[in-house]
Amino acid sequence: MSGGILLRAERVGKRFGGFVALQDIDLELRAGERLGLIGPNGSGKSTFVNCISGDFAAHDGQVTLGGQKLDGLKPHRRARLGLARTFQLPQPFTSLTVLENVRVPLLFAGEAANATRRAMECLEQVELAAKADKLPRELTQVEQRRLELARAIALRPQLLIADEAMAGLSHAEVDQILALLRRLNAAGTAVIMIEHIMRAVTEFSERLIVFVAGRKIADGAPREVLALPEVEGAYLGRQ
Amino acid sequence: MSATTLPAPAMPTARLHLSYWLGAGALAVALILLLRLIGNEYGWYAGYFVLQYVVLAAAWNILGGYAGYVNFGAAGFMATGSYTTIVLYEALGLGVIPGILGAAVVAGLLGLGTGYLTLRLRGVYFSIATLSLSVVLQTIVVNWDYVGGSRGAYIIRPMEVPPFASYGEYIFVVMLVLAVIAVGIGRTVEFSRLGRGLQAIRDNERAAEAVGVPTLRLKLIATTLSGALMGVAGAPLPFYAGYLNPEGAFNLAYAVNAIAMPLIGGAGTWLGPVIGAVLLATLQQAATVTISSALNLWIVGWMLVIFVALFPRGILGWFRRR
Amino acid sequence: MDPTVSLLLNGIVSGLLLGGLYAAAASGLAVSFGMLDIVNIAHPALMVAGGFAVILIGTALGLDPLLVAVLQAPVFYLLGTGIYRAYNHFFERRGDEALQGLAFFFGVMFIIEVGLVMLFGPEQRFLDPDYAFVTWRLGEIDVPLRMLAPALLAMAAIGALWLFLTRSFTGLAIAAVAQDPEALRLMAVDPVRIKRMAFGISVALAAVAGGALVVVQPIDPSSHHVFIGRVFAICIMGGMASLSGAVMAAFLFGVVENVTATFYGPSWSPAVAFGWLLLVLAVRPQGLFGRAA
Amino acid sequence: MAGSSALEIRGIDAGYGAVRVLEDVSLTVPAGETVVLLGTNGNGKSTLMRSIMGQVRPSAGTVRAVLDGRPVDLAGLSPEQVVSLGIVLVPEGRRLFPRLTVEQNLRLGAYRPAARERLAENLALCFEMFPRLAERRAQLVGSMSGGEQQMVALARAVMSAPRILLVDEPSVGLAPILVSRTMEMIAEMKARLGLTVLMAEQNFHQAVRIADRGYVIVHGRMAFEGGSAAALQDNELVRKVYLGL
Amino acid sequence: QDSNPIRIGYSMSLSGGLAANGRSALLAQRIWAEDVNARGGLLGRPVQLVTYDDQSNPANVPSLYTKLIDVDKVDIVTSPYATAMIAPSMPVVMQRGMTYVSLFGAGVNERLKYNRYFSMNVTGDDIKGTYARGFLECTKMLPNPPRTISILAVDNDFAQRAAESVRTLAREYGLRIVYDRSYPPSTVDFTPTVRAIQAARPDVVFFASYPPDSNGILRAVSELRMTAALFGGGMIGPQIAAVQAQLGPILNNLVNWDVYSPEPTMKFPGVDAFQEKYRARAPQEQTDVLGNYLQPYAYAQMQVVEQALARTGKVDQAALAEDMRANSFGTIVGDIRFSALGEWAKERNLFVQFQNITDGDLEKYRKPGTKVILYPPELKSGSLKTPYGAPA
Ligand SMILES: Nc1ncnc2c1ncn2[C@@H]1O[C@H](COP(=O)(O)OP(=O)(O)OP(=O)(O)O)[C@@H](O)[C@H]1O
Ligand SMILES: Nc1ncnc2c1ncn2[C@@H]1O[C@H](COP(=O)(O)OP(=O)(O)OP(=O)(O)O)[C@@H](O)[C@H]1O
Ligand SMILES: [Mg+2]
Ligand SMILES: [Mg+2]
Repeated sequence: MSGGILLRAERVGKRFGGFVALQDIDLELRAGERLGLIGPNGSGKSTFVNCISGDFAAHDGQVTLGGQKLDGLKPHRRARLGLARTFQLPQPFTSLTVLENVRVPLLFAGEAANATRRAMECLEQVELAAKADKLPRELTQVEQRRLELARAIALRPQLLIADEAMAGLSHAEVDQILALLRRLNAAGTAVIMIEHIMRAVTEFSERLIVFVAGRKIADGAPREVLALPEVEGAYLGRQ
Repeated sequence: MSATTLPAPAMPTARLHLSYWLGAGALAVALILLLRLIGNEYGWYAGYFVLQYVVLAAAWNILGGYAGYVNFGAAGFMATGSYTTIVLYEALGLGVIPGILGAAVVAGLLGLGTGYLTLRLRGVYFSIATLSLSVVLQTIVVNWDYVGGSRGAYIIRPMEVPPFASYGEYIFVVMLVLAVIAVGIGRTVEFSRLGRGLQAIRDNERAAEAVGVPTLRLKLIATTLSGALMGVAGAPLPFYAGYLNPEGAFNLAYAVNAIAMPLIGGAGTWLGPVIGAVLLATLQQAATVTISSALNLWIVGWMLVIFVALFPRGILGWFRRR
Repeated sequence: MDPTVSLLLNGIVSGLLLGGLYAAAASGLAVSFGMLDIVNIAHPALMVAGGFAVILIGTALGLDPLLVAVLQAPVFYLLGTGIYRAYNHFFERRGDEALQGLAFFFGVMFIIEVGLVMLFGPEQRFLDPDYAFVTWRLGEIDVPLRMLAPALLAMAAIGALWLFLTRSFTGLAIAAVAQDPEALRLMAVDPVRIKRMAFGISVALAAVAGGALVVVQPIDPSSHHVFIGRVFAICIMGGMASLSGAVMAAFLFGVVENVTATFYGPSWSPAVAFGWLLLVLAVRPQGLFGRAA
Repeated sequence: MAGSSALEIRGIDAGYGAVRVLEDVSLTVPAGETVVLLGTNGNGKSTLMRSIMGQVRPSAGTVRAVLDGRPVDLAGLSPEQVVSLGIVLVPEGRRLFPRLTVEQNLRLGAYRPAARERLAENLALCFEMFPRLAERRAQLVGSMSGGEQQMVALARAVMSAPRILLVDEPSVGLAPILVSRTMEMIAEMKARLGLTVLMAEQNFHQAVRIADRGYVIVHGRMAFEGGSAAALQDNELVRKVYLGL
Repeated sequence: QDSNPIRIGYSMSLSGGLAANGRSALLAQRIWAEDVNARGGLLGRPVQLVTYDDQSNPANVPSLYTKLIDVDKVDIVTSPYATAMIAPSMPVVMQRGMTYVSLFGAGVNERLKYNRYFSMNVTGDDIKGTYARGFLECTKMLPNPPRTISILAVDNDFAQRAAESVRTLAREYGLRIVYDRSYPPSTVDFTPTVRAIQAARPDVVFFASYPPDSNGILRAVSELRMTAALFGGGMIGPQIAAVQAQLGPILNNLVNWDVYSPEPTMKFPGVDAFQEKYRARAPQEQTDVLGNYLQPYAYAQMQVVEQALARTGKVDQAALAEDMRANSFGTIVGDIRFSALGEWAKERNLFVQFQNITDGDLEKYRKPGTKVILYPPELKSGSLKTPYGAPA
């Protein structure tokens, strides 16, 4: 079900002061593809997401989405072009209820008329409908992550980047989120999954990319990538 | 920040807005009739004093209440409005109404400029930047001879403006109309997606951007609107007093009240600033005319402290909580 | 020496001395505003109140104003903890501190200013120590002790504060407390006690700055107005939580003001100083000496 | 020491406002053991931890610690008093001080008087366990990656020289290689410092490697108590929720 | 006898920046009211003052005056203190056709041309053409004719008018302006400015400043050991007791604008009695302890009202104005006549020189010889000492 090239990143690089967080990252993603992105802590995964989403201005390289150049576009423009992301540390709108949190993207995506209905649908998908009237601070960490997801899928994205959406979940809950992501994917959304839960990554991804110290060191079928000795050395450890 | 989410309006918004304009209009007419009945000039002047703060507080609230960008430079914006009126009067001999329109444009542009500050400055940094802006503006006015510099500018206002009984009544009615409009704009903002977007910005600007909220555009709209309305609040002042000098125009009281009034009434709601302004300004006016000593300011200070202490989420927030 | 060079040098030196006064006024604020996130707009008013106390006590006992300023600091520390108690009770505890606190301190500012008018009248008050009329001359550079002594006191007070903040656990806790008070409790620290102490310290510093102010100029109850904008600007420029940044910014602010006044006339010096602040913020939003997080 | 419990919770009820989260929960952490607390999210693990620390006040039941053979009633103590006793929590969501450097965060960990004496020693230990932190000691914590922050959180707890260590989901956000290393580290810390450990964790496989026993909490009630790692593995609930069997 | 009082209403600055002078003016006016009532009142009715605090904020003034006129229904209104406060009261007062005697306003009626406006201030109609003349006249008393002058003025109404006057008149006295700048009221440190003036080497130094800046300037001047043949100007501050106490000998040889000095040439009838009463009460009211500045004028302002009322015999605004235009008034600050604009027909800007000061003790300011009058010639009471600031 994968189609043409959706996202293309070329030679993306990012520095913080003298510290090189990302260097020469090339990446291509086909429409509807399921990509896993793994790497040790601090290897630059979230930084890469931020460069793609427009949160950080990359120092080098360029990114295109569906053929359109993203450089210089602000995050909200990229979001409107179909690029949704979740934050590794949940970033809810603290004074708005859970429902309103999800309505916000809809109001600005031309769906103001039936925003409430659509927002409830999204909440149902992440199983938060029962907490629609709660304030985010009344949710657990994990529920806040699900709220992140709900807000992201409300945009009906072409590409969803889930930055550790499953951290801290139990086996069964991971399965729930995986099912949700699969449903989305089946409807045509490409997904980049950043995750340290290997079971989730291997079950979900068609393809796996590994970052180490700001560089891409592997790209390919999950089984092959995970078998690489350098991936085991830097990331997996002896299992 | 005090606001929590409002329930989505139950009535269709169009009807909701219509009922505001009708209600506010009726209230305004009733107020005018009442003051006419009382029939003394002081009513108009004291009323003007209170209403200018209603406009100012409603204006500040658009940026400060909804988007959480605290403007310390309200006095600067207000003075921009006042001095626009003076320039138009000096240059073209124009009266209050053109002055107000001019003030809206000039102060709105200044607000737009301030909006670009929000690109990089958040929180207190933004606040101090607006404060600095106000200092810079004051220095410019003080050194600008055309508007009288530090010596101030005189405006010879007409003795009467038919059909109004007196100039006091006229300037009051003008301010009343401005107040109804300013509060109406604040209210429209609140119930529109602009308001919701601003709230999202206040809570988490980065997340708002990420879910497709055009944060810069919304902030620019908010700073422009807020700036324009603050300018409008100050525009009639030279005609009200017949004279204005920089010290009066940039008075600390404006900056303080612009913040304190919405907070006390309930920031981030359209009605809050109105309640706060009416309450605090009436109190200030009453203290000034009843206590003929320095004690009046002292009492106003205590009132401020007591009100915020009693109603930490504003008076409106306090009622909501019940 | 070339007269222009001499003017410039003198402008810089007097700017540094003026910066000393600004540093005294801003250092306390760097604690309350910079570290605790309490927008204490009444800080300069507290400074003036400290000045009045210095004059009252100093005149009664015939003591040096700077000495009195230091001696009275503990009393103001207690006053500060009292104000903080009220602030904490009404706002912080309920989680409403940010903006409501601002209105609260506006009120406190009025109460202090008008309270001083009612107690002492609106007239100017002064207390000049003998050295206030002495000027040292180093070559062509004048160093009036009226400006130097307060600047030195300010530096000493700030130095002590700096040692305390960087060397002690309490200092570290003060730096952390605004970022996550609840987490601080998990380090066995009572955040409320820490904030109370820190706020007390900031008010004590305001009182010391009040002594410095008295030596520099006579004061009246509304003397604090001119300092409000400046001290906040200095804290921001210094990068908020950084004491050394605030001191550097204070010196810079003083030098910019005075050099502008020397060469372009005093009329534009506030506009230049504040305009410059706007510029700094536009280029470096975290302040001149701040660190981006 | 055997048999004398280091942490003993009897029948506590706790919650937030009107919301009741824990109901009649009892749990024992014997001295020198590592106990793992299992339970899907929202079931009250963190609330239980907070109840021990005094951050949440149980409305019924007792929380007691035994320190040096001396029982101490924790009910009514503030978090700072609990920490002063040497009961230290690595909280959910890390709760670091983002605008302080790594080193400042760690030093703050040593605030309690008993920990100050061992500051240098513990700091060296932390840097030995997490060399990354030694490299980044002057970086502002707020700018570190998620996993790096997790390291700081653990290290900060070490700095507090704990006697009883509570860890709320230590493996969240850590790369696999670090998860196992963290577990080993907790085990090593326990051995080196003679700790008693209560750990909430979702990663069952890793947790049971170091756990002596475990509890499963469901909907705010203690659903199962496993006297050994093996007993846990055989439990129906655990097999369903954590092993996907 | 009608016991229904004659009510005189006005606002005064009792808090804020203008409060120091505002309070002492109010005290002087209260003393006047007591004096009048002790004599049996006005037109057989007791006098009552109705006053409000305008907080030194011009925006408060319009509503206060409408309140006084419309609600309190006072018989007479008089003005607040200083131009910035008087000006915003004008439209209200004009609309009601009230006869209005103001206190220390400058040029308020220049553009308004209200024919019931009368001003209690020595500056007269033409501030620009006359204000600085006295100061510049003093240059003629110098042994060597000066060539250059510097001007520094604070950014406010009165000081800017003063500076303008010097600028206009300097050429006439053969003076070249070598430094001419303004400073904002918020200036904290004057050393750089004074040094810049010093670098311009003026023979004559003119400052137009307000407290507390006057202090700051003079302190900086003394620290930098600045000297000049003729030094001073229109500094507001050295007239005030607190400033005199603080600056002490620094004031020696300063030539400054003033309105009153207890020299024999100014012993107008009643002024001594007034000052005695004033000084007895000033400490407890926490106002200026000497009353050598605007206080006698505040009293005289009310005397004008008193005499006009007495002559016309009724509270009639038109008649009062008519009377004020037509007659001259004998007050404790001398005989006064008003011009068509309502200003003093003949200006009387005093220029005094501080002499023989060794310390900050205020006793000497009660007596002649400390503030010696140099100008105008008819009041002259001593001769100029020069230069200012010579090392002791
Ligand atoms: N603003 C910053 N200043 C300095 N260093 C930074 C900044 N932001 C990120 N870094 C560093 O860049 C590196 C990459 O961070 P990033 O968050 O991308 O890692 P990550 O791969 O997402 O790790 P994790 O799996 O732990 O989330 C880290 O070492 C981090 O400390
Ligand atoms: N501050 C709070 N206010 C109100 N309710 C809360 C609060 N914190 C937690 N809750 C509620 O209490 C319940 C238990 O939360 P708790 O954090 O203890 O669960 P947990 O087992 O630690 O879950 P997780 O695995 O997600 O961390 C949840 O339903 C949550 O919504
Ligand atoms: Mg990451
Ligand atoms: Mg938890």
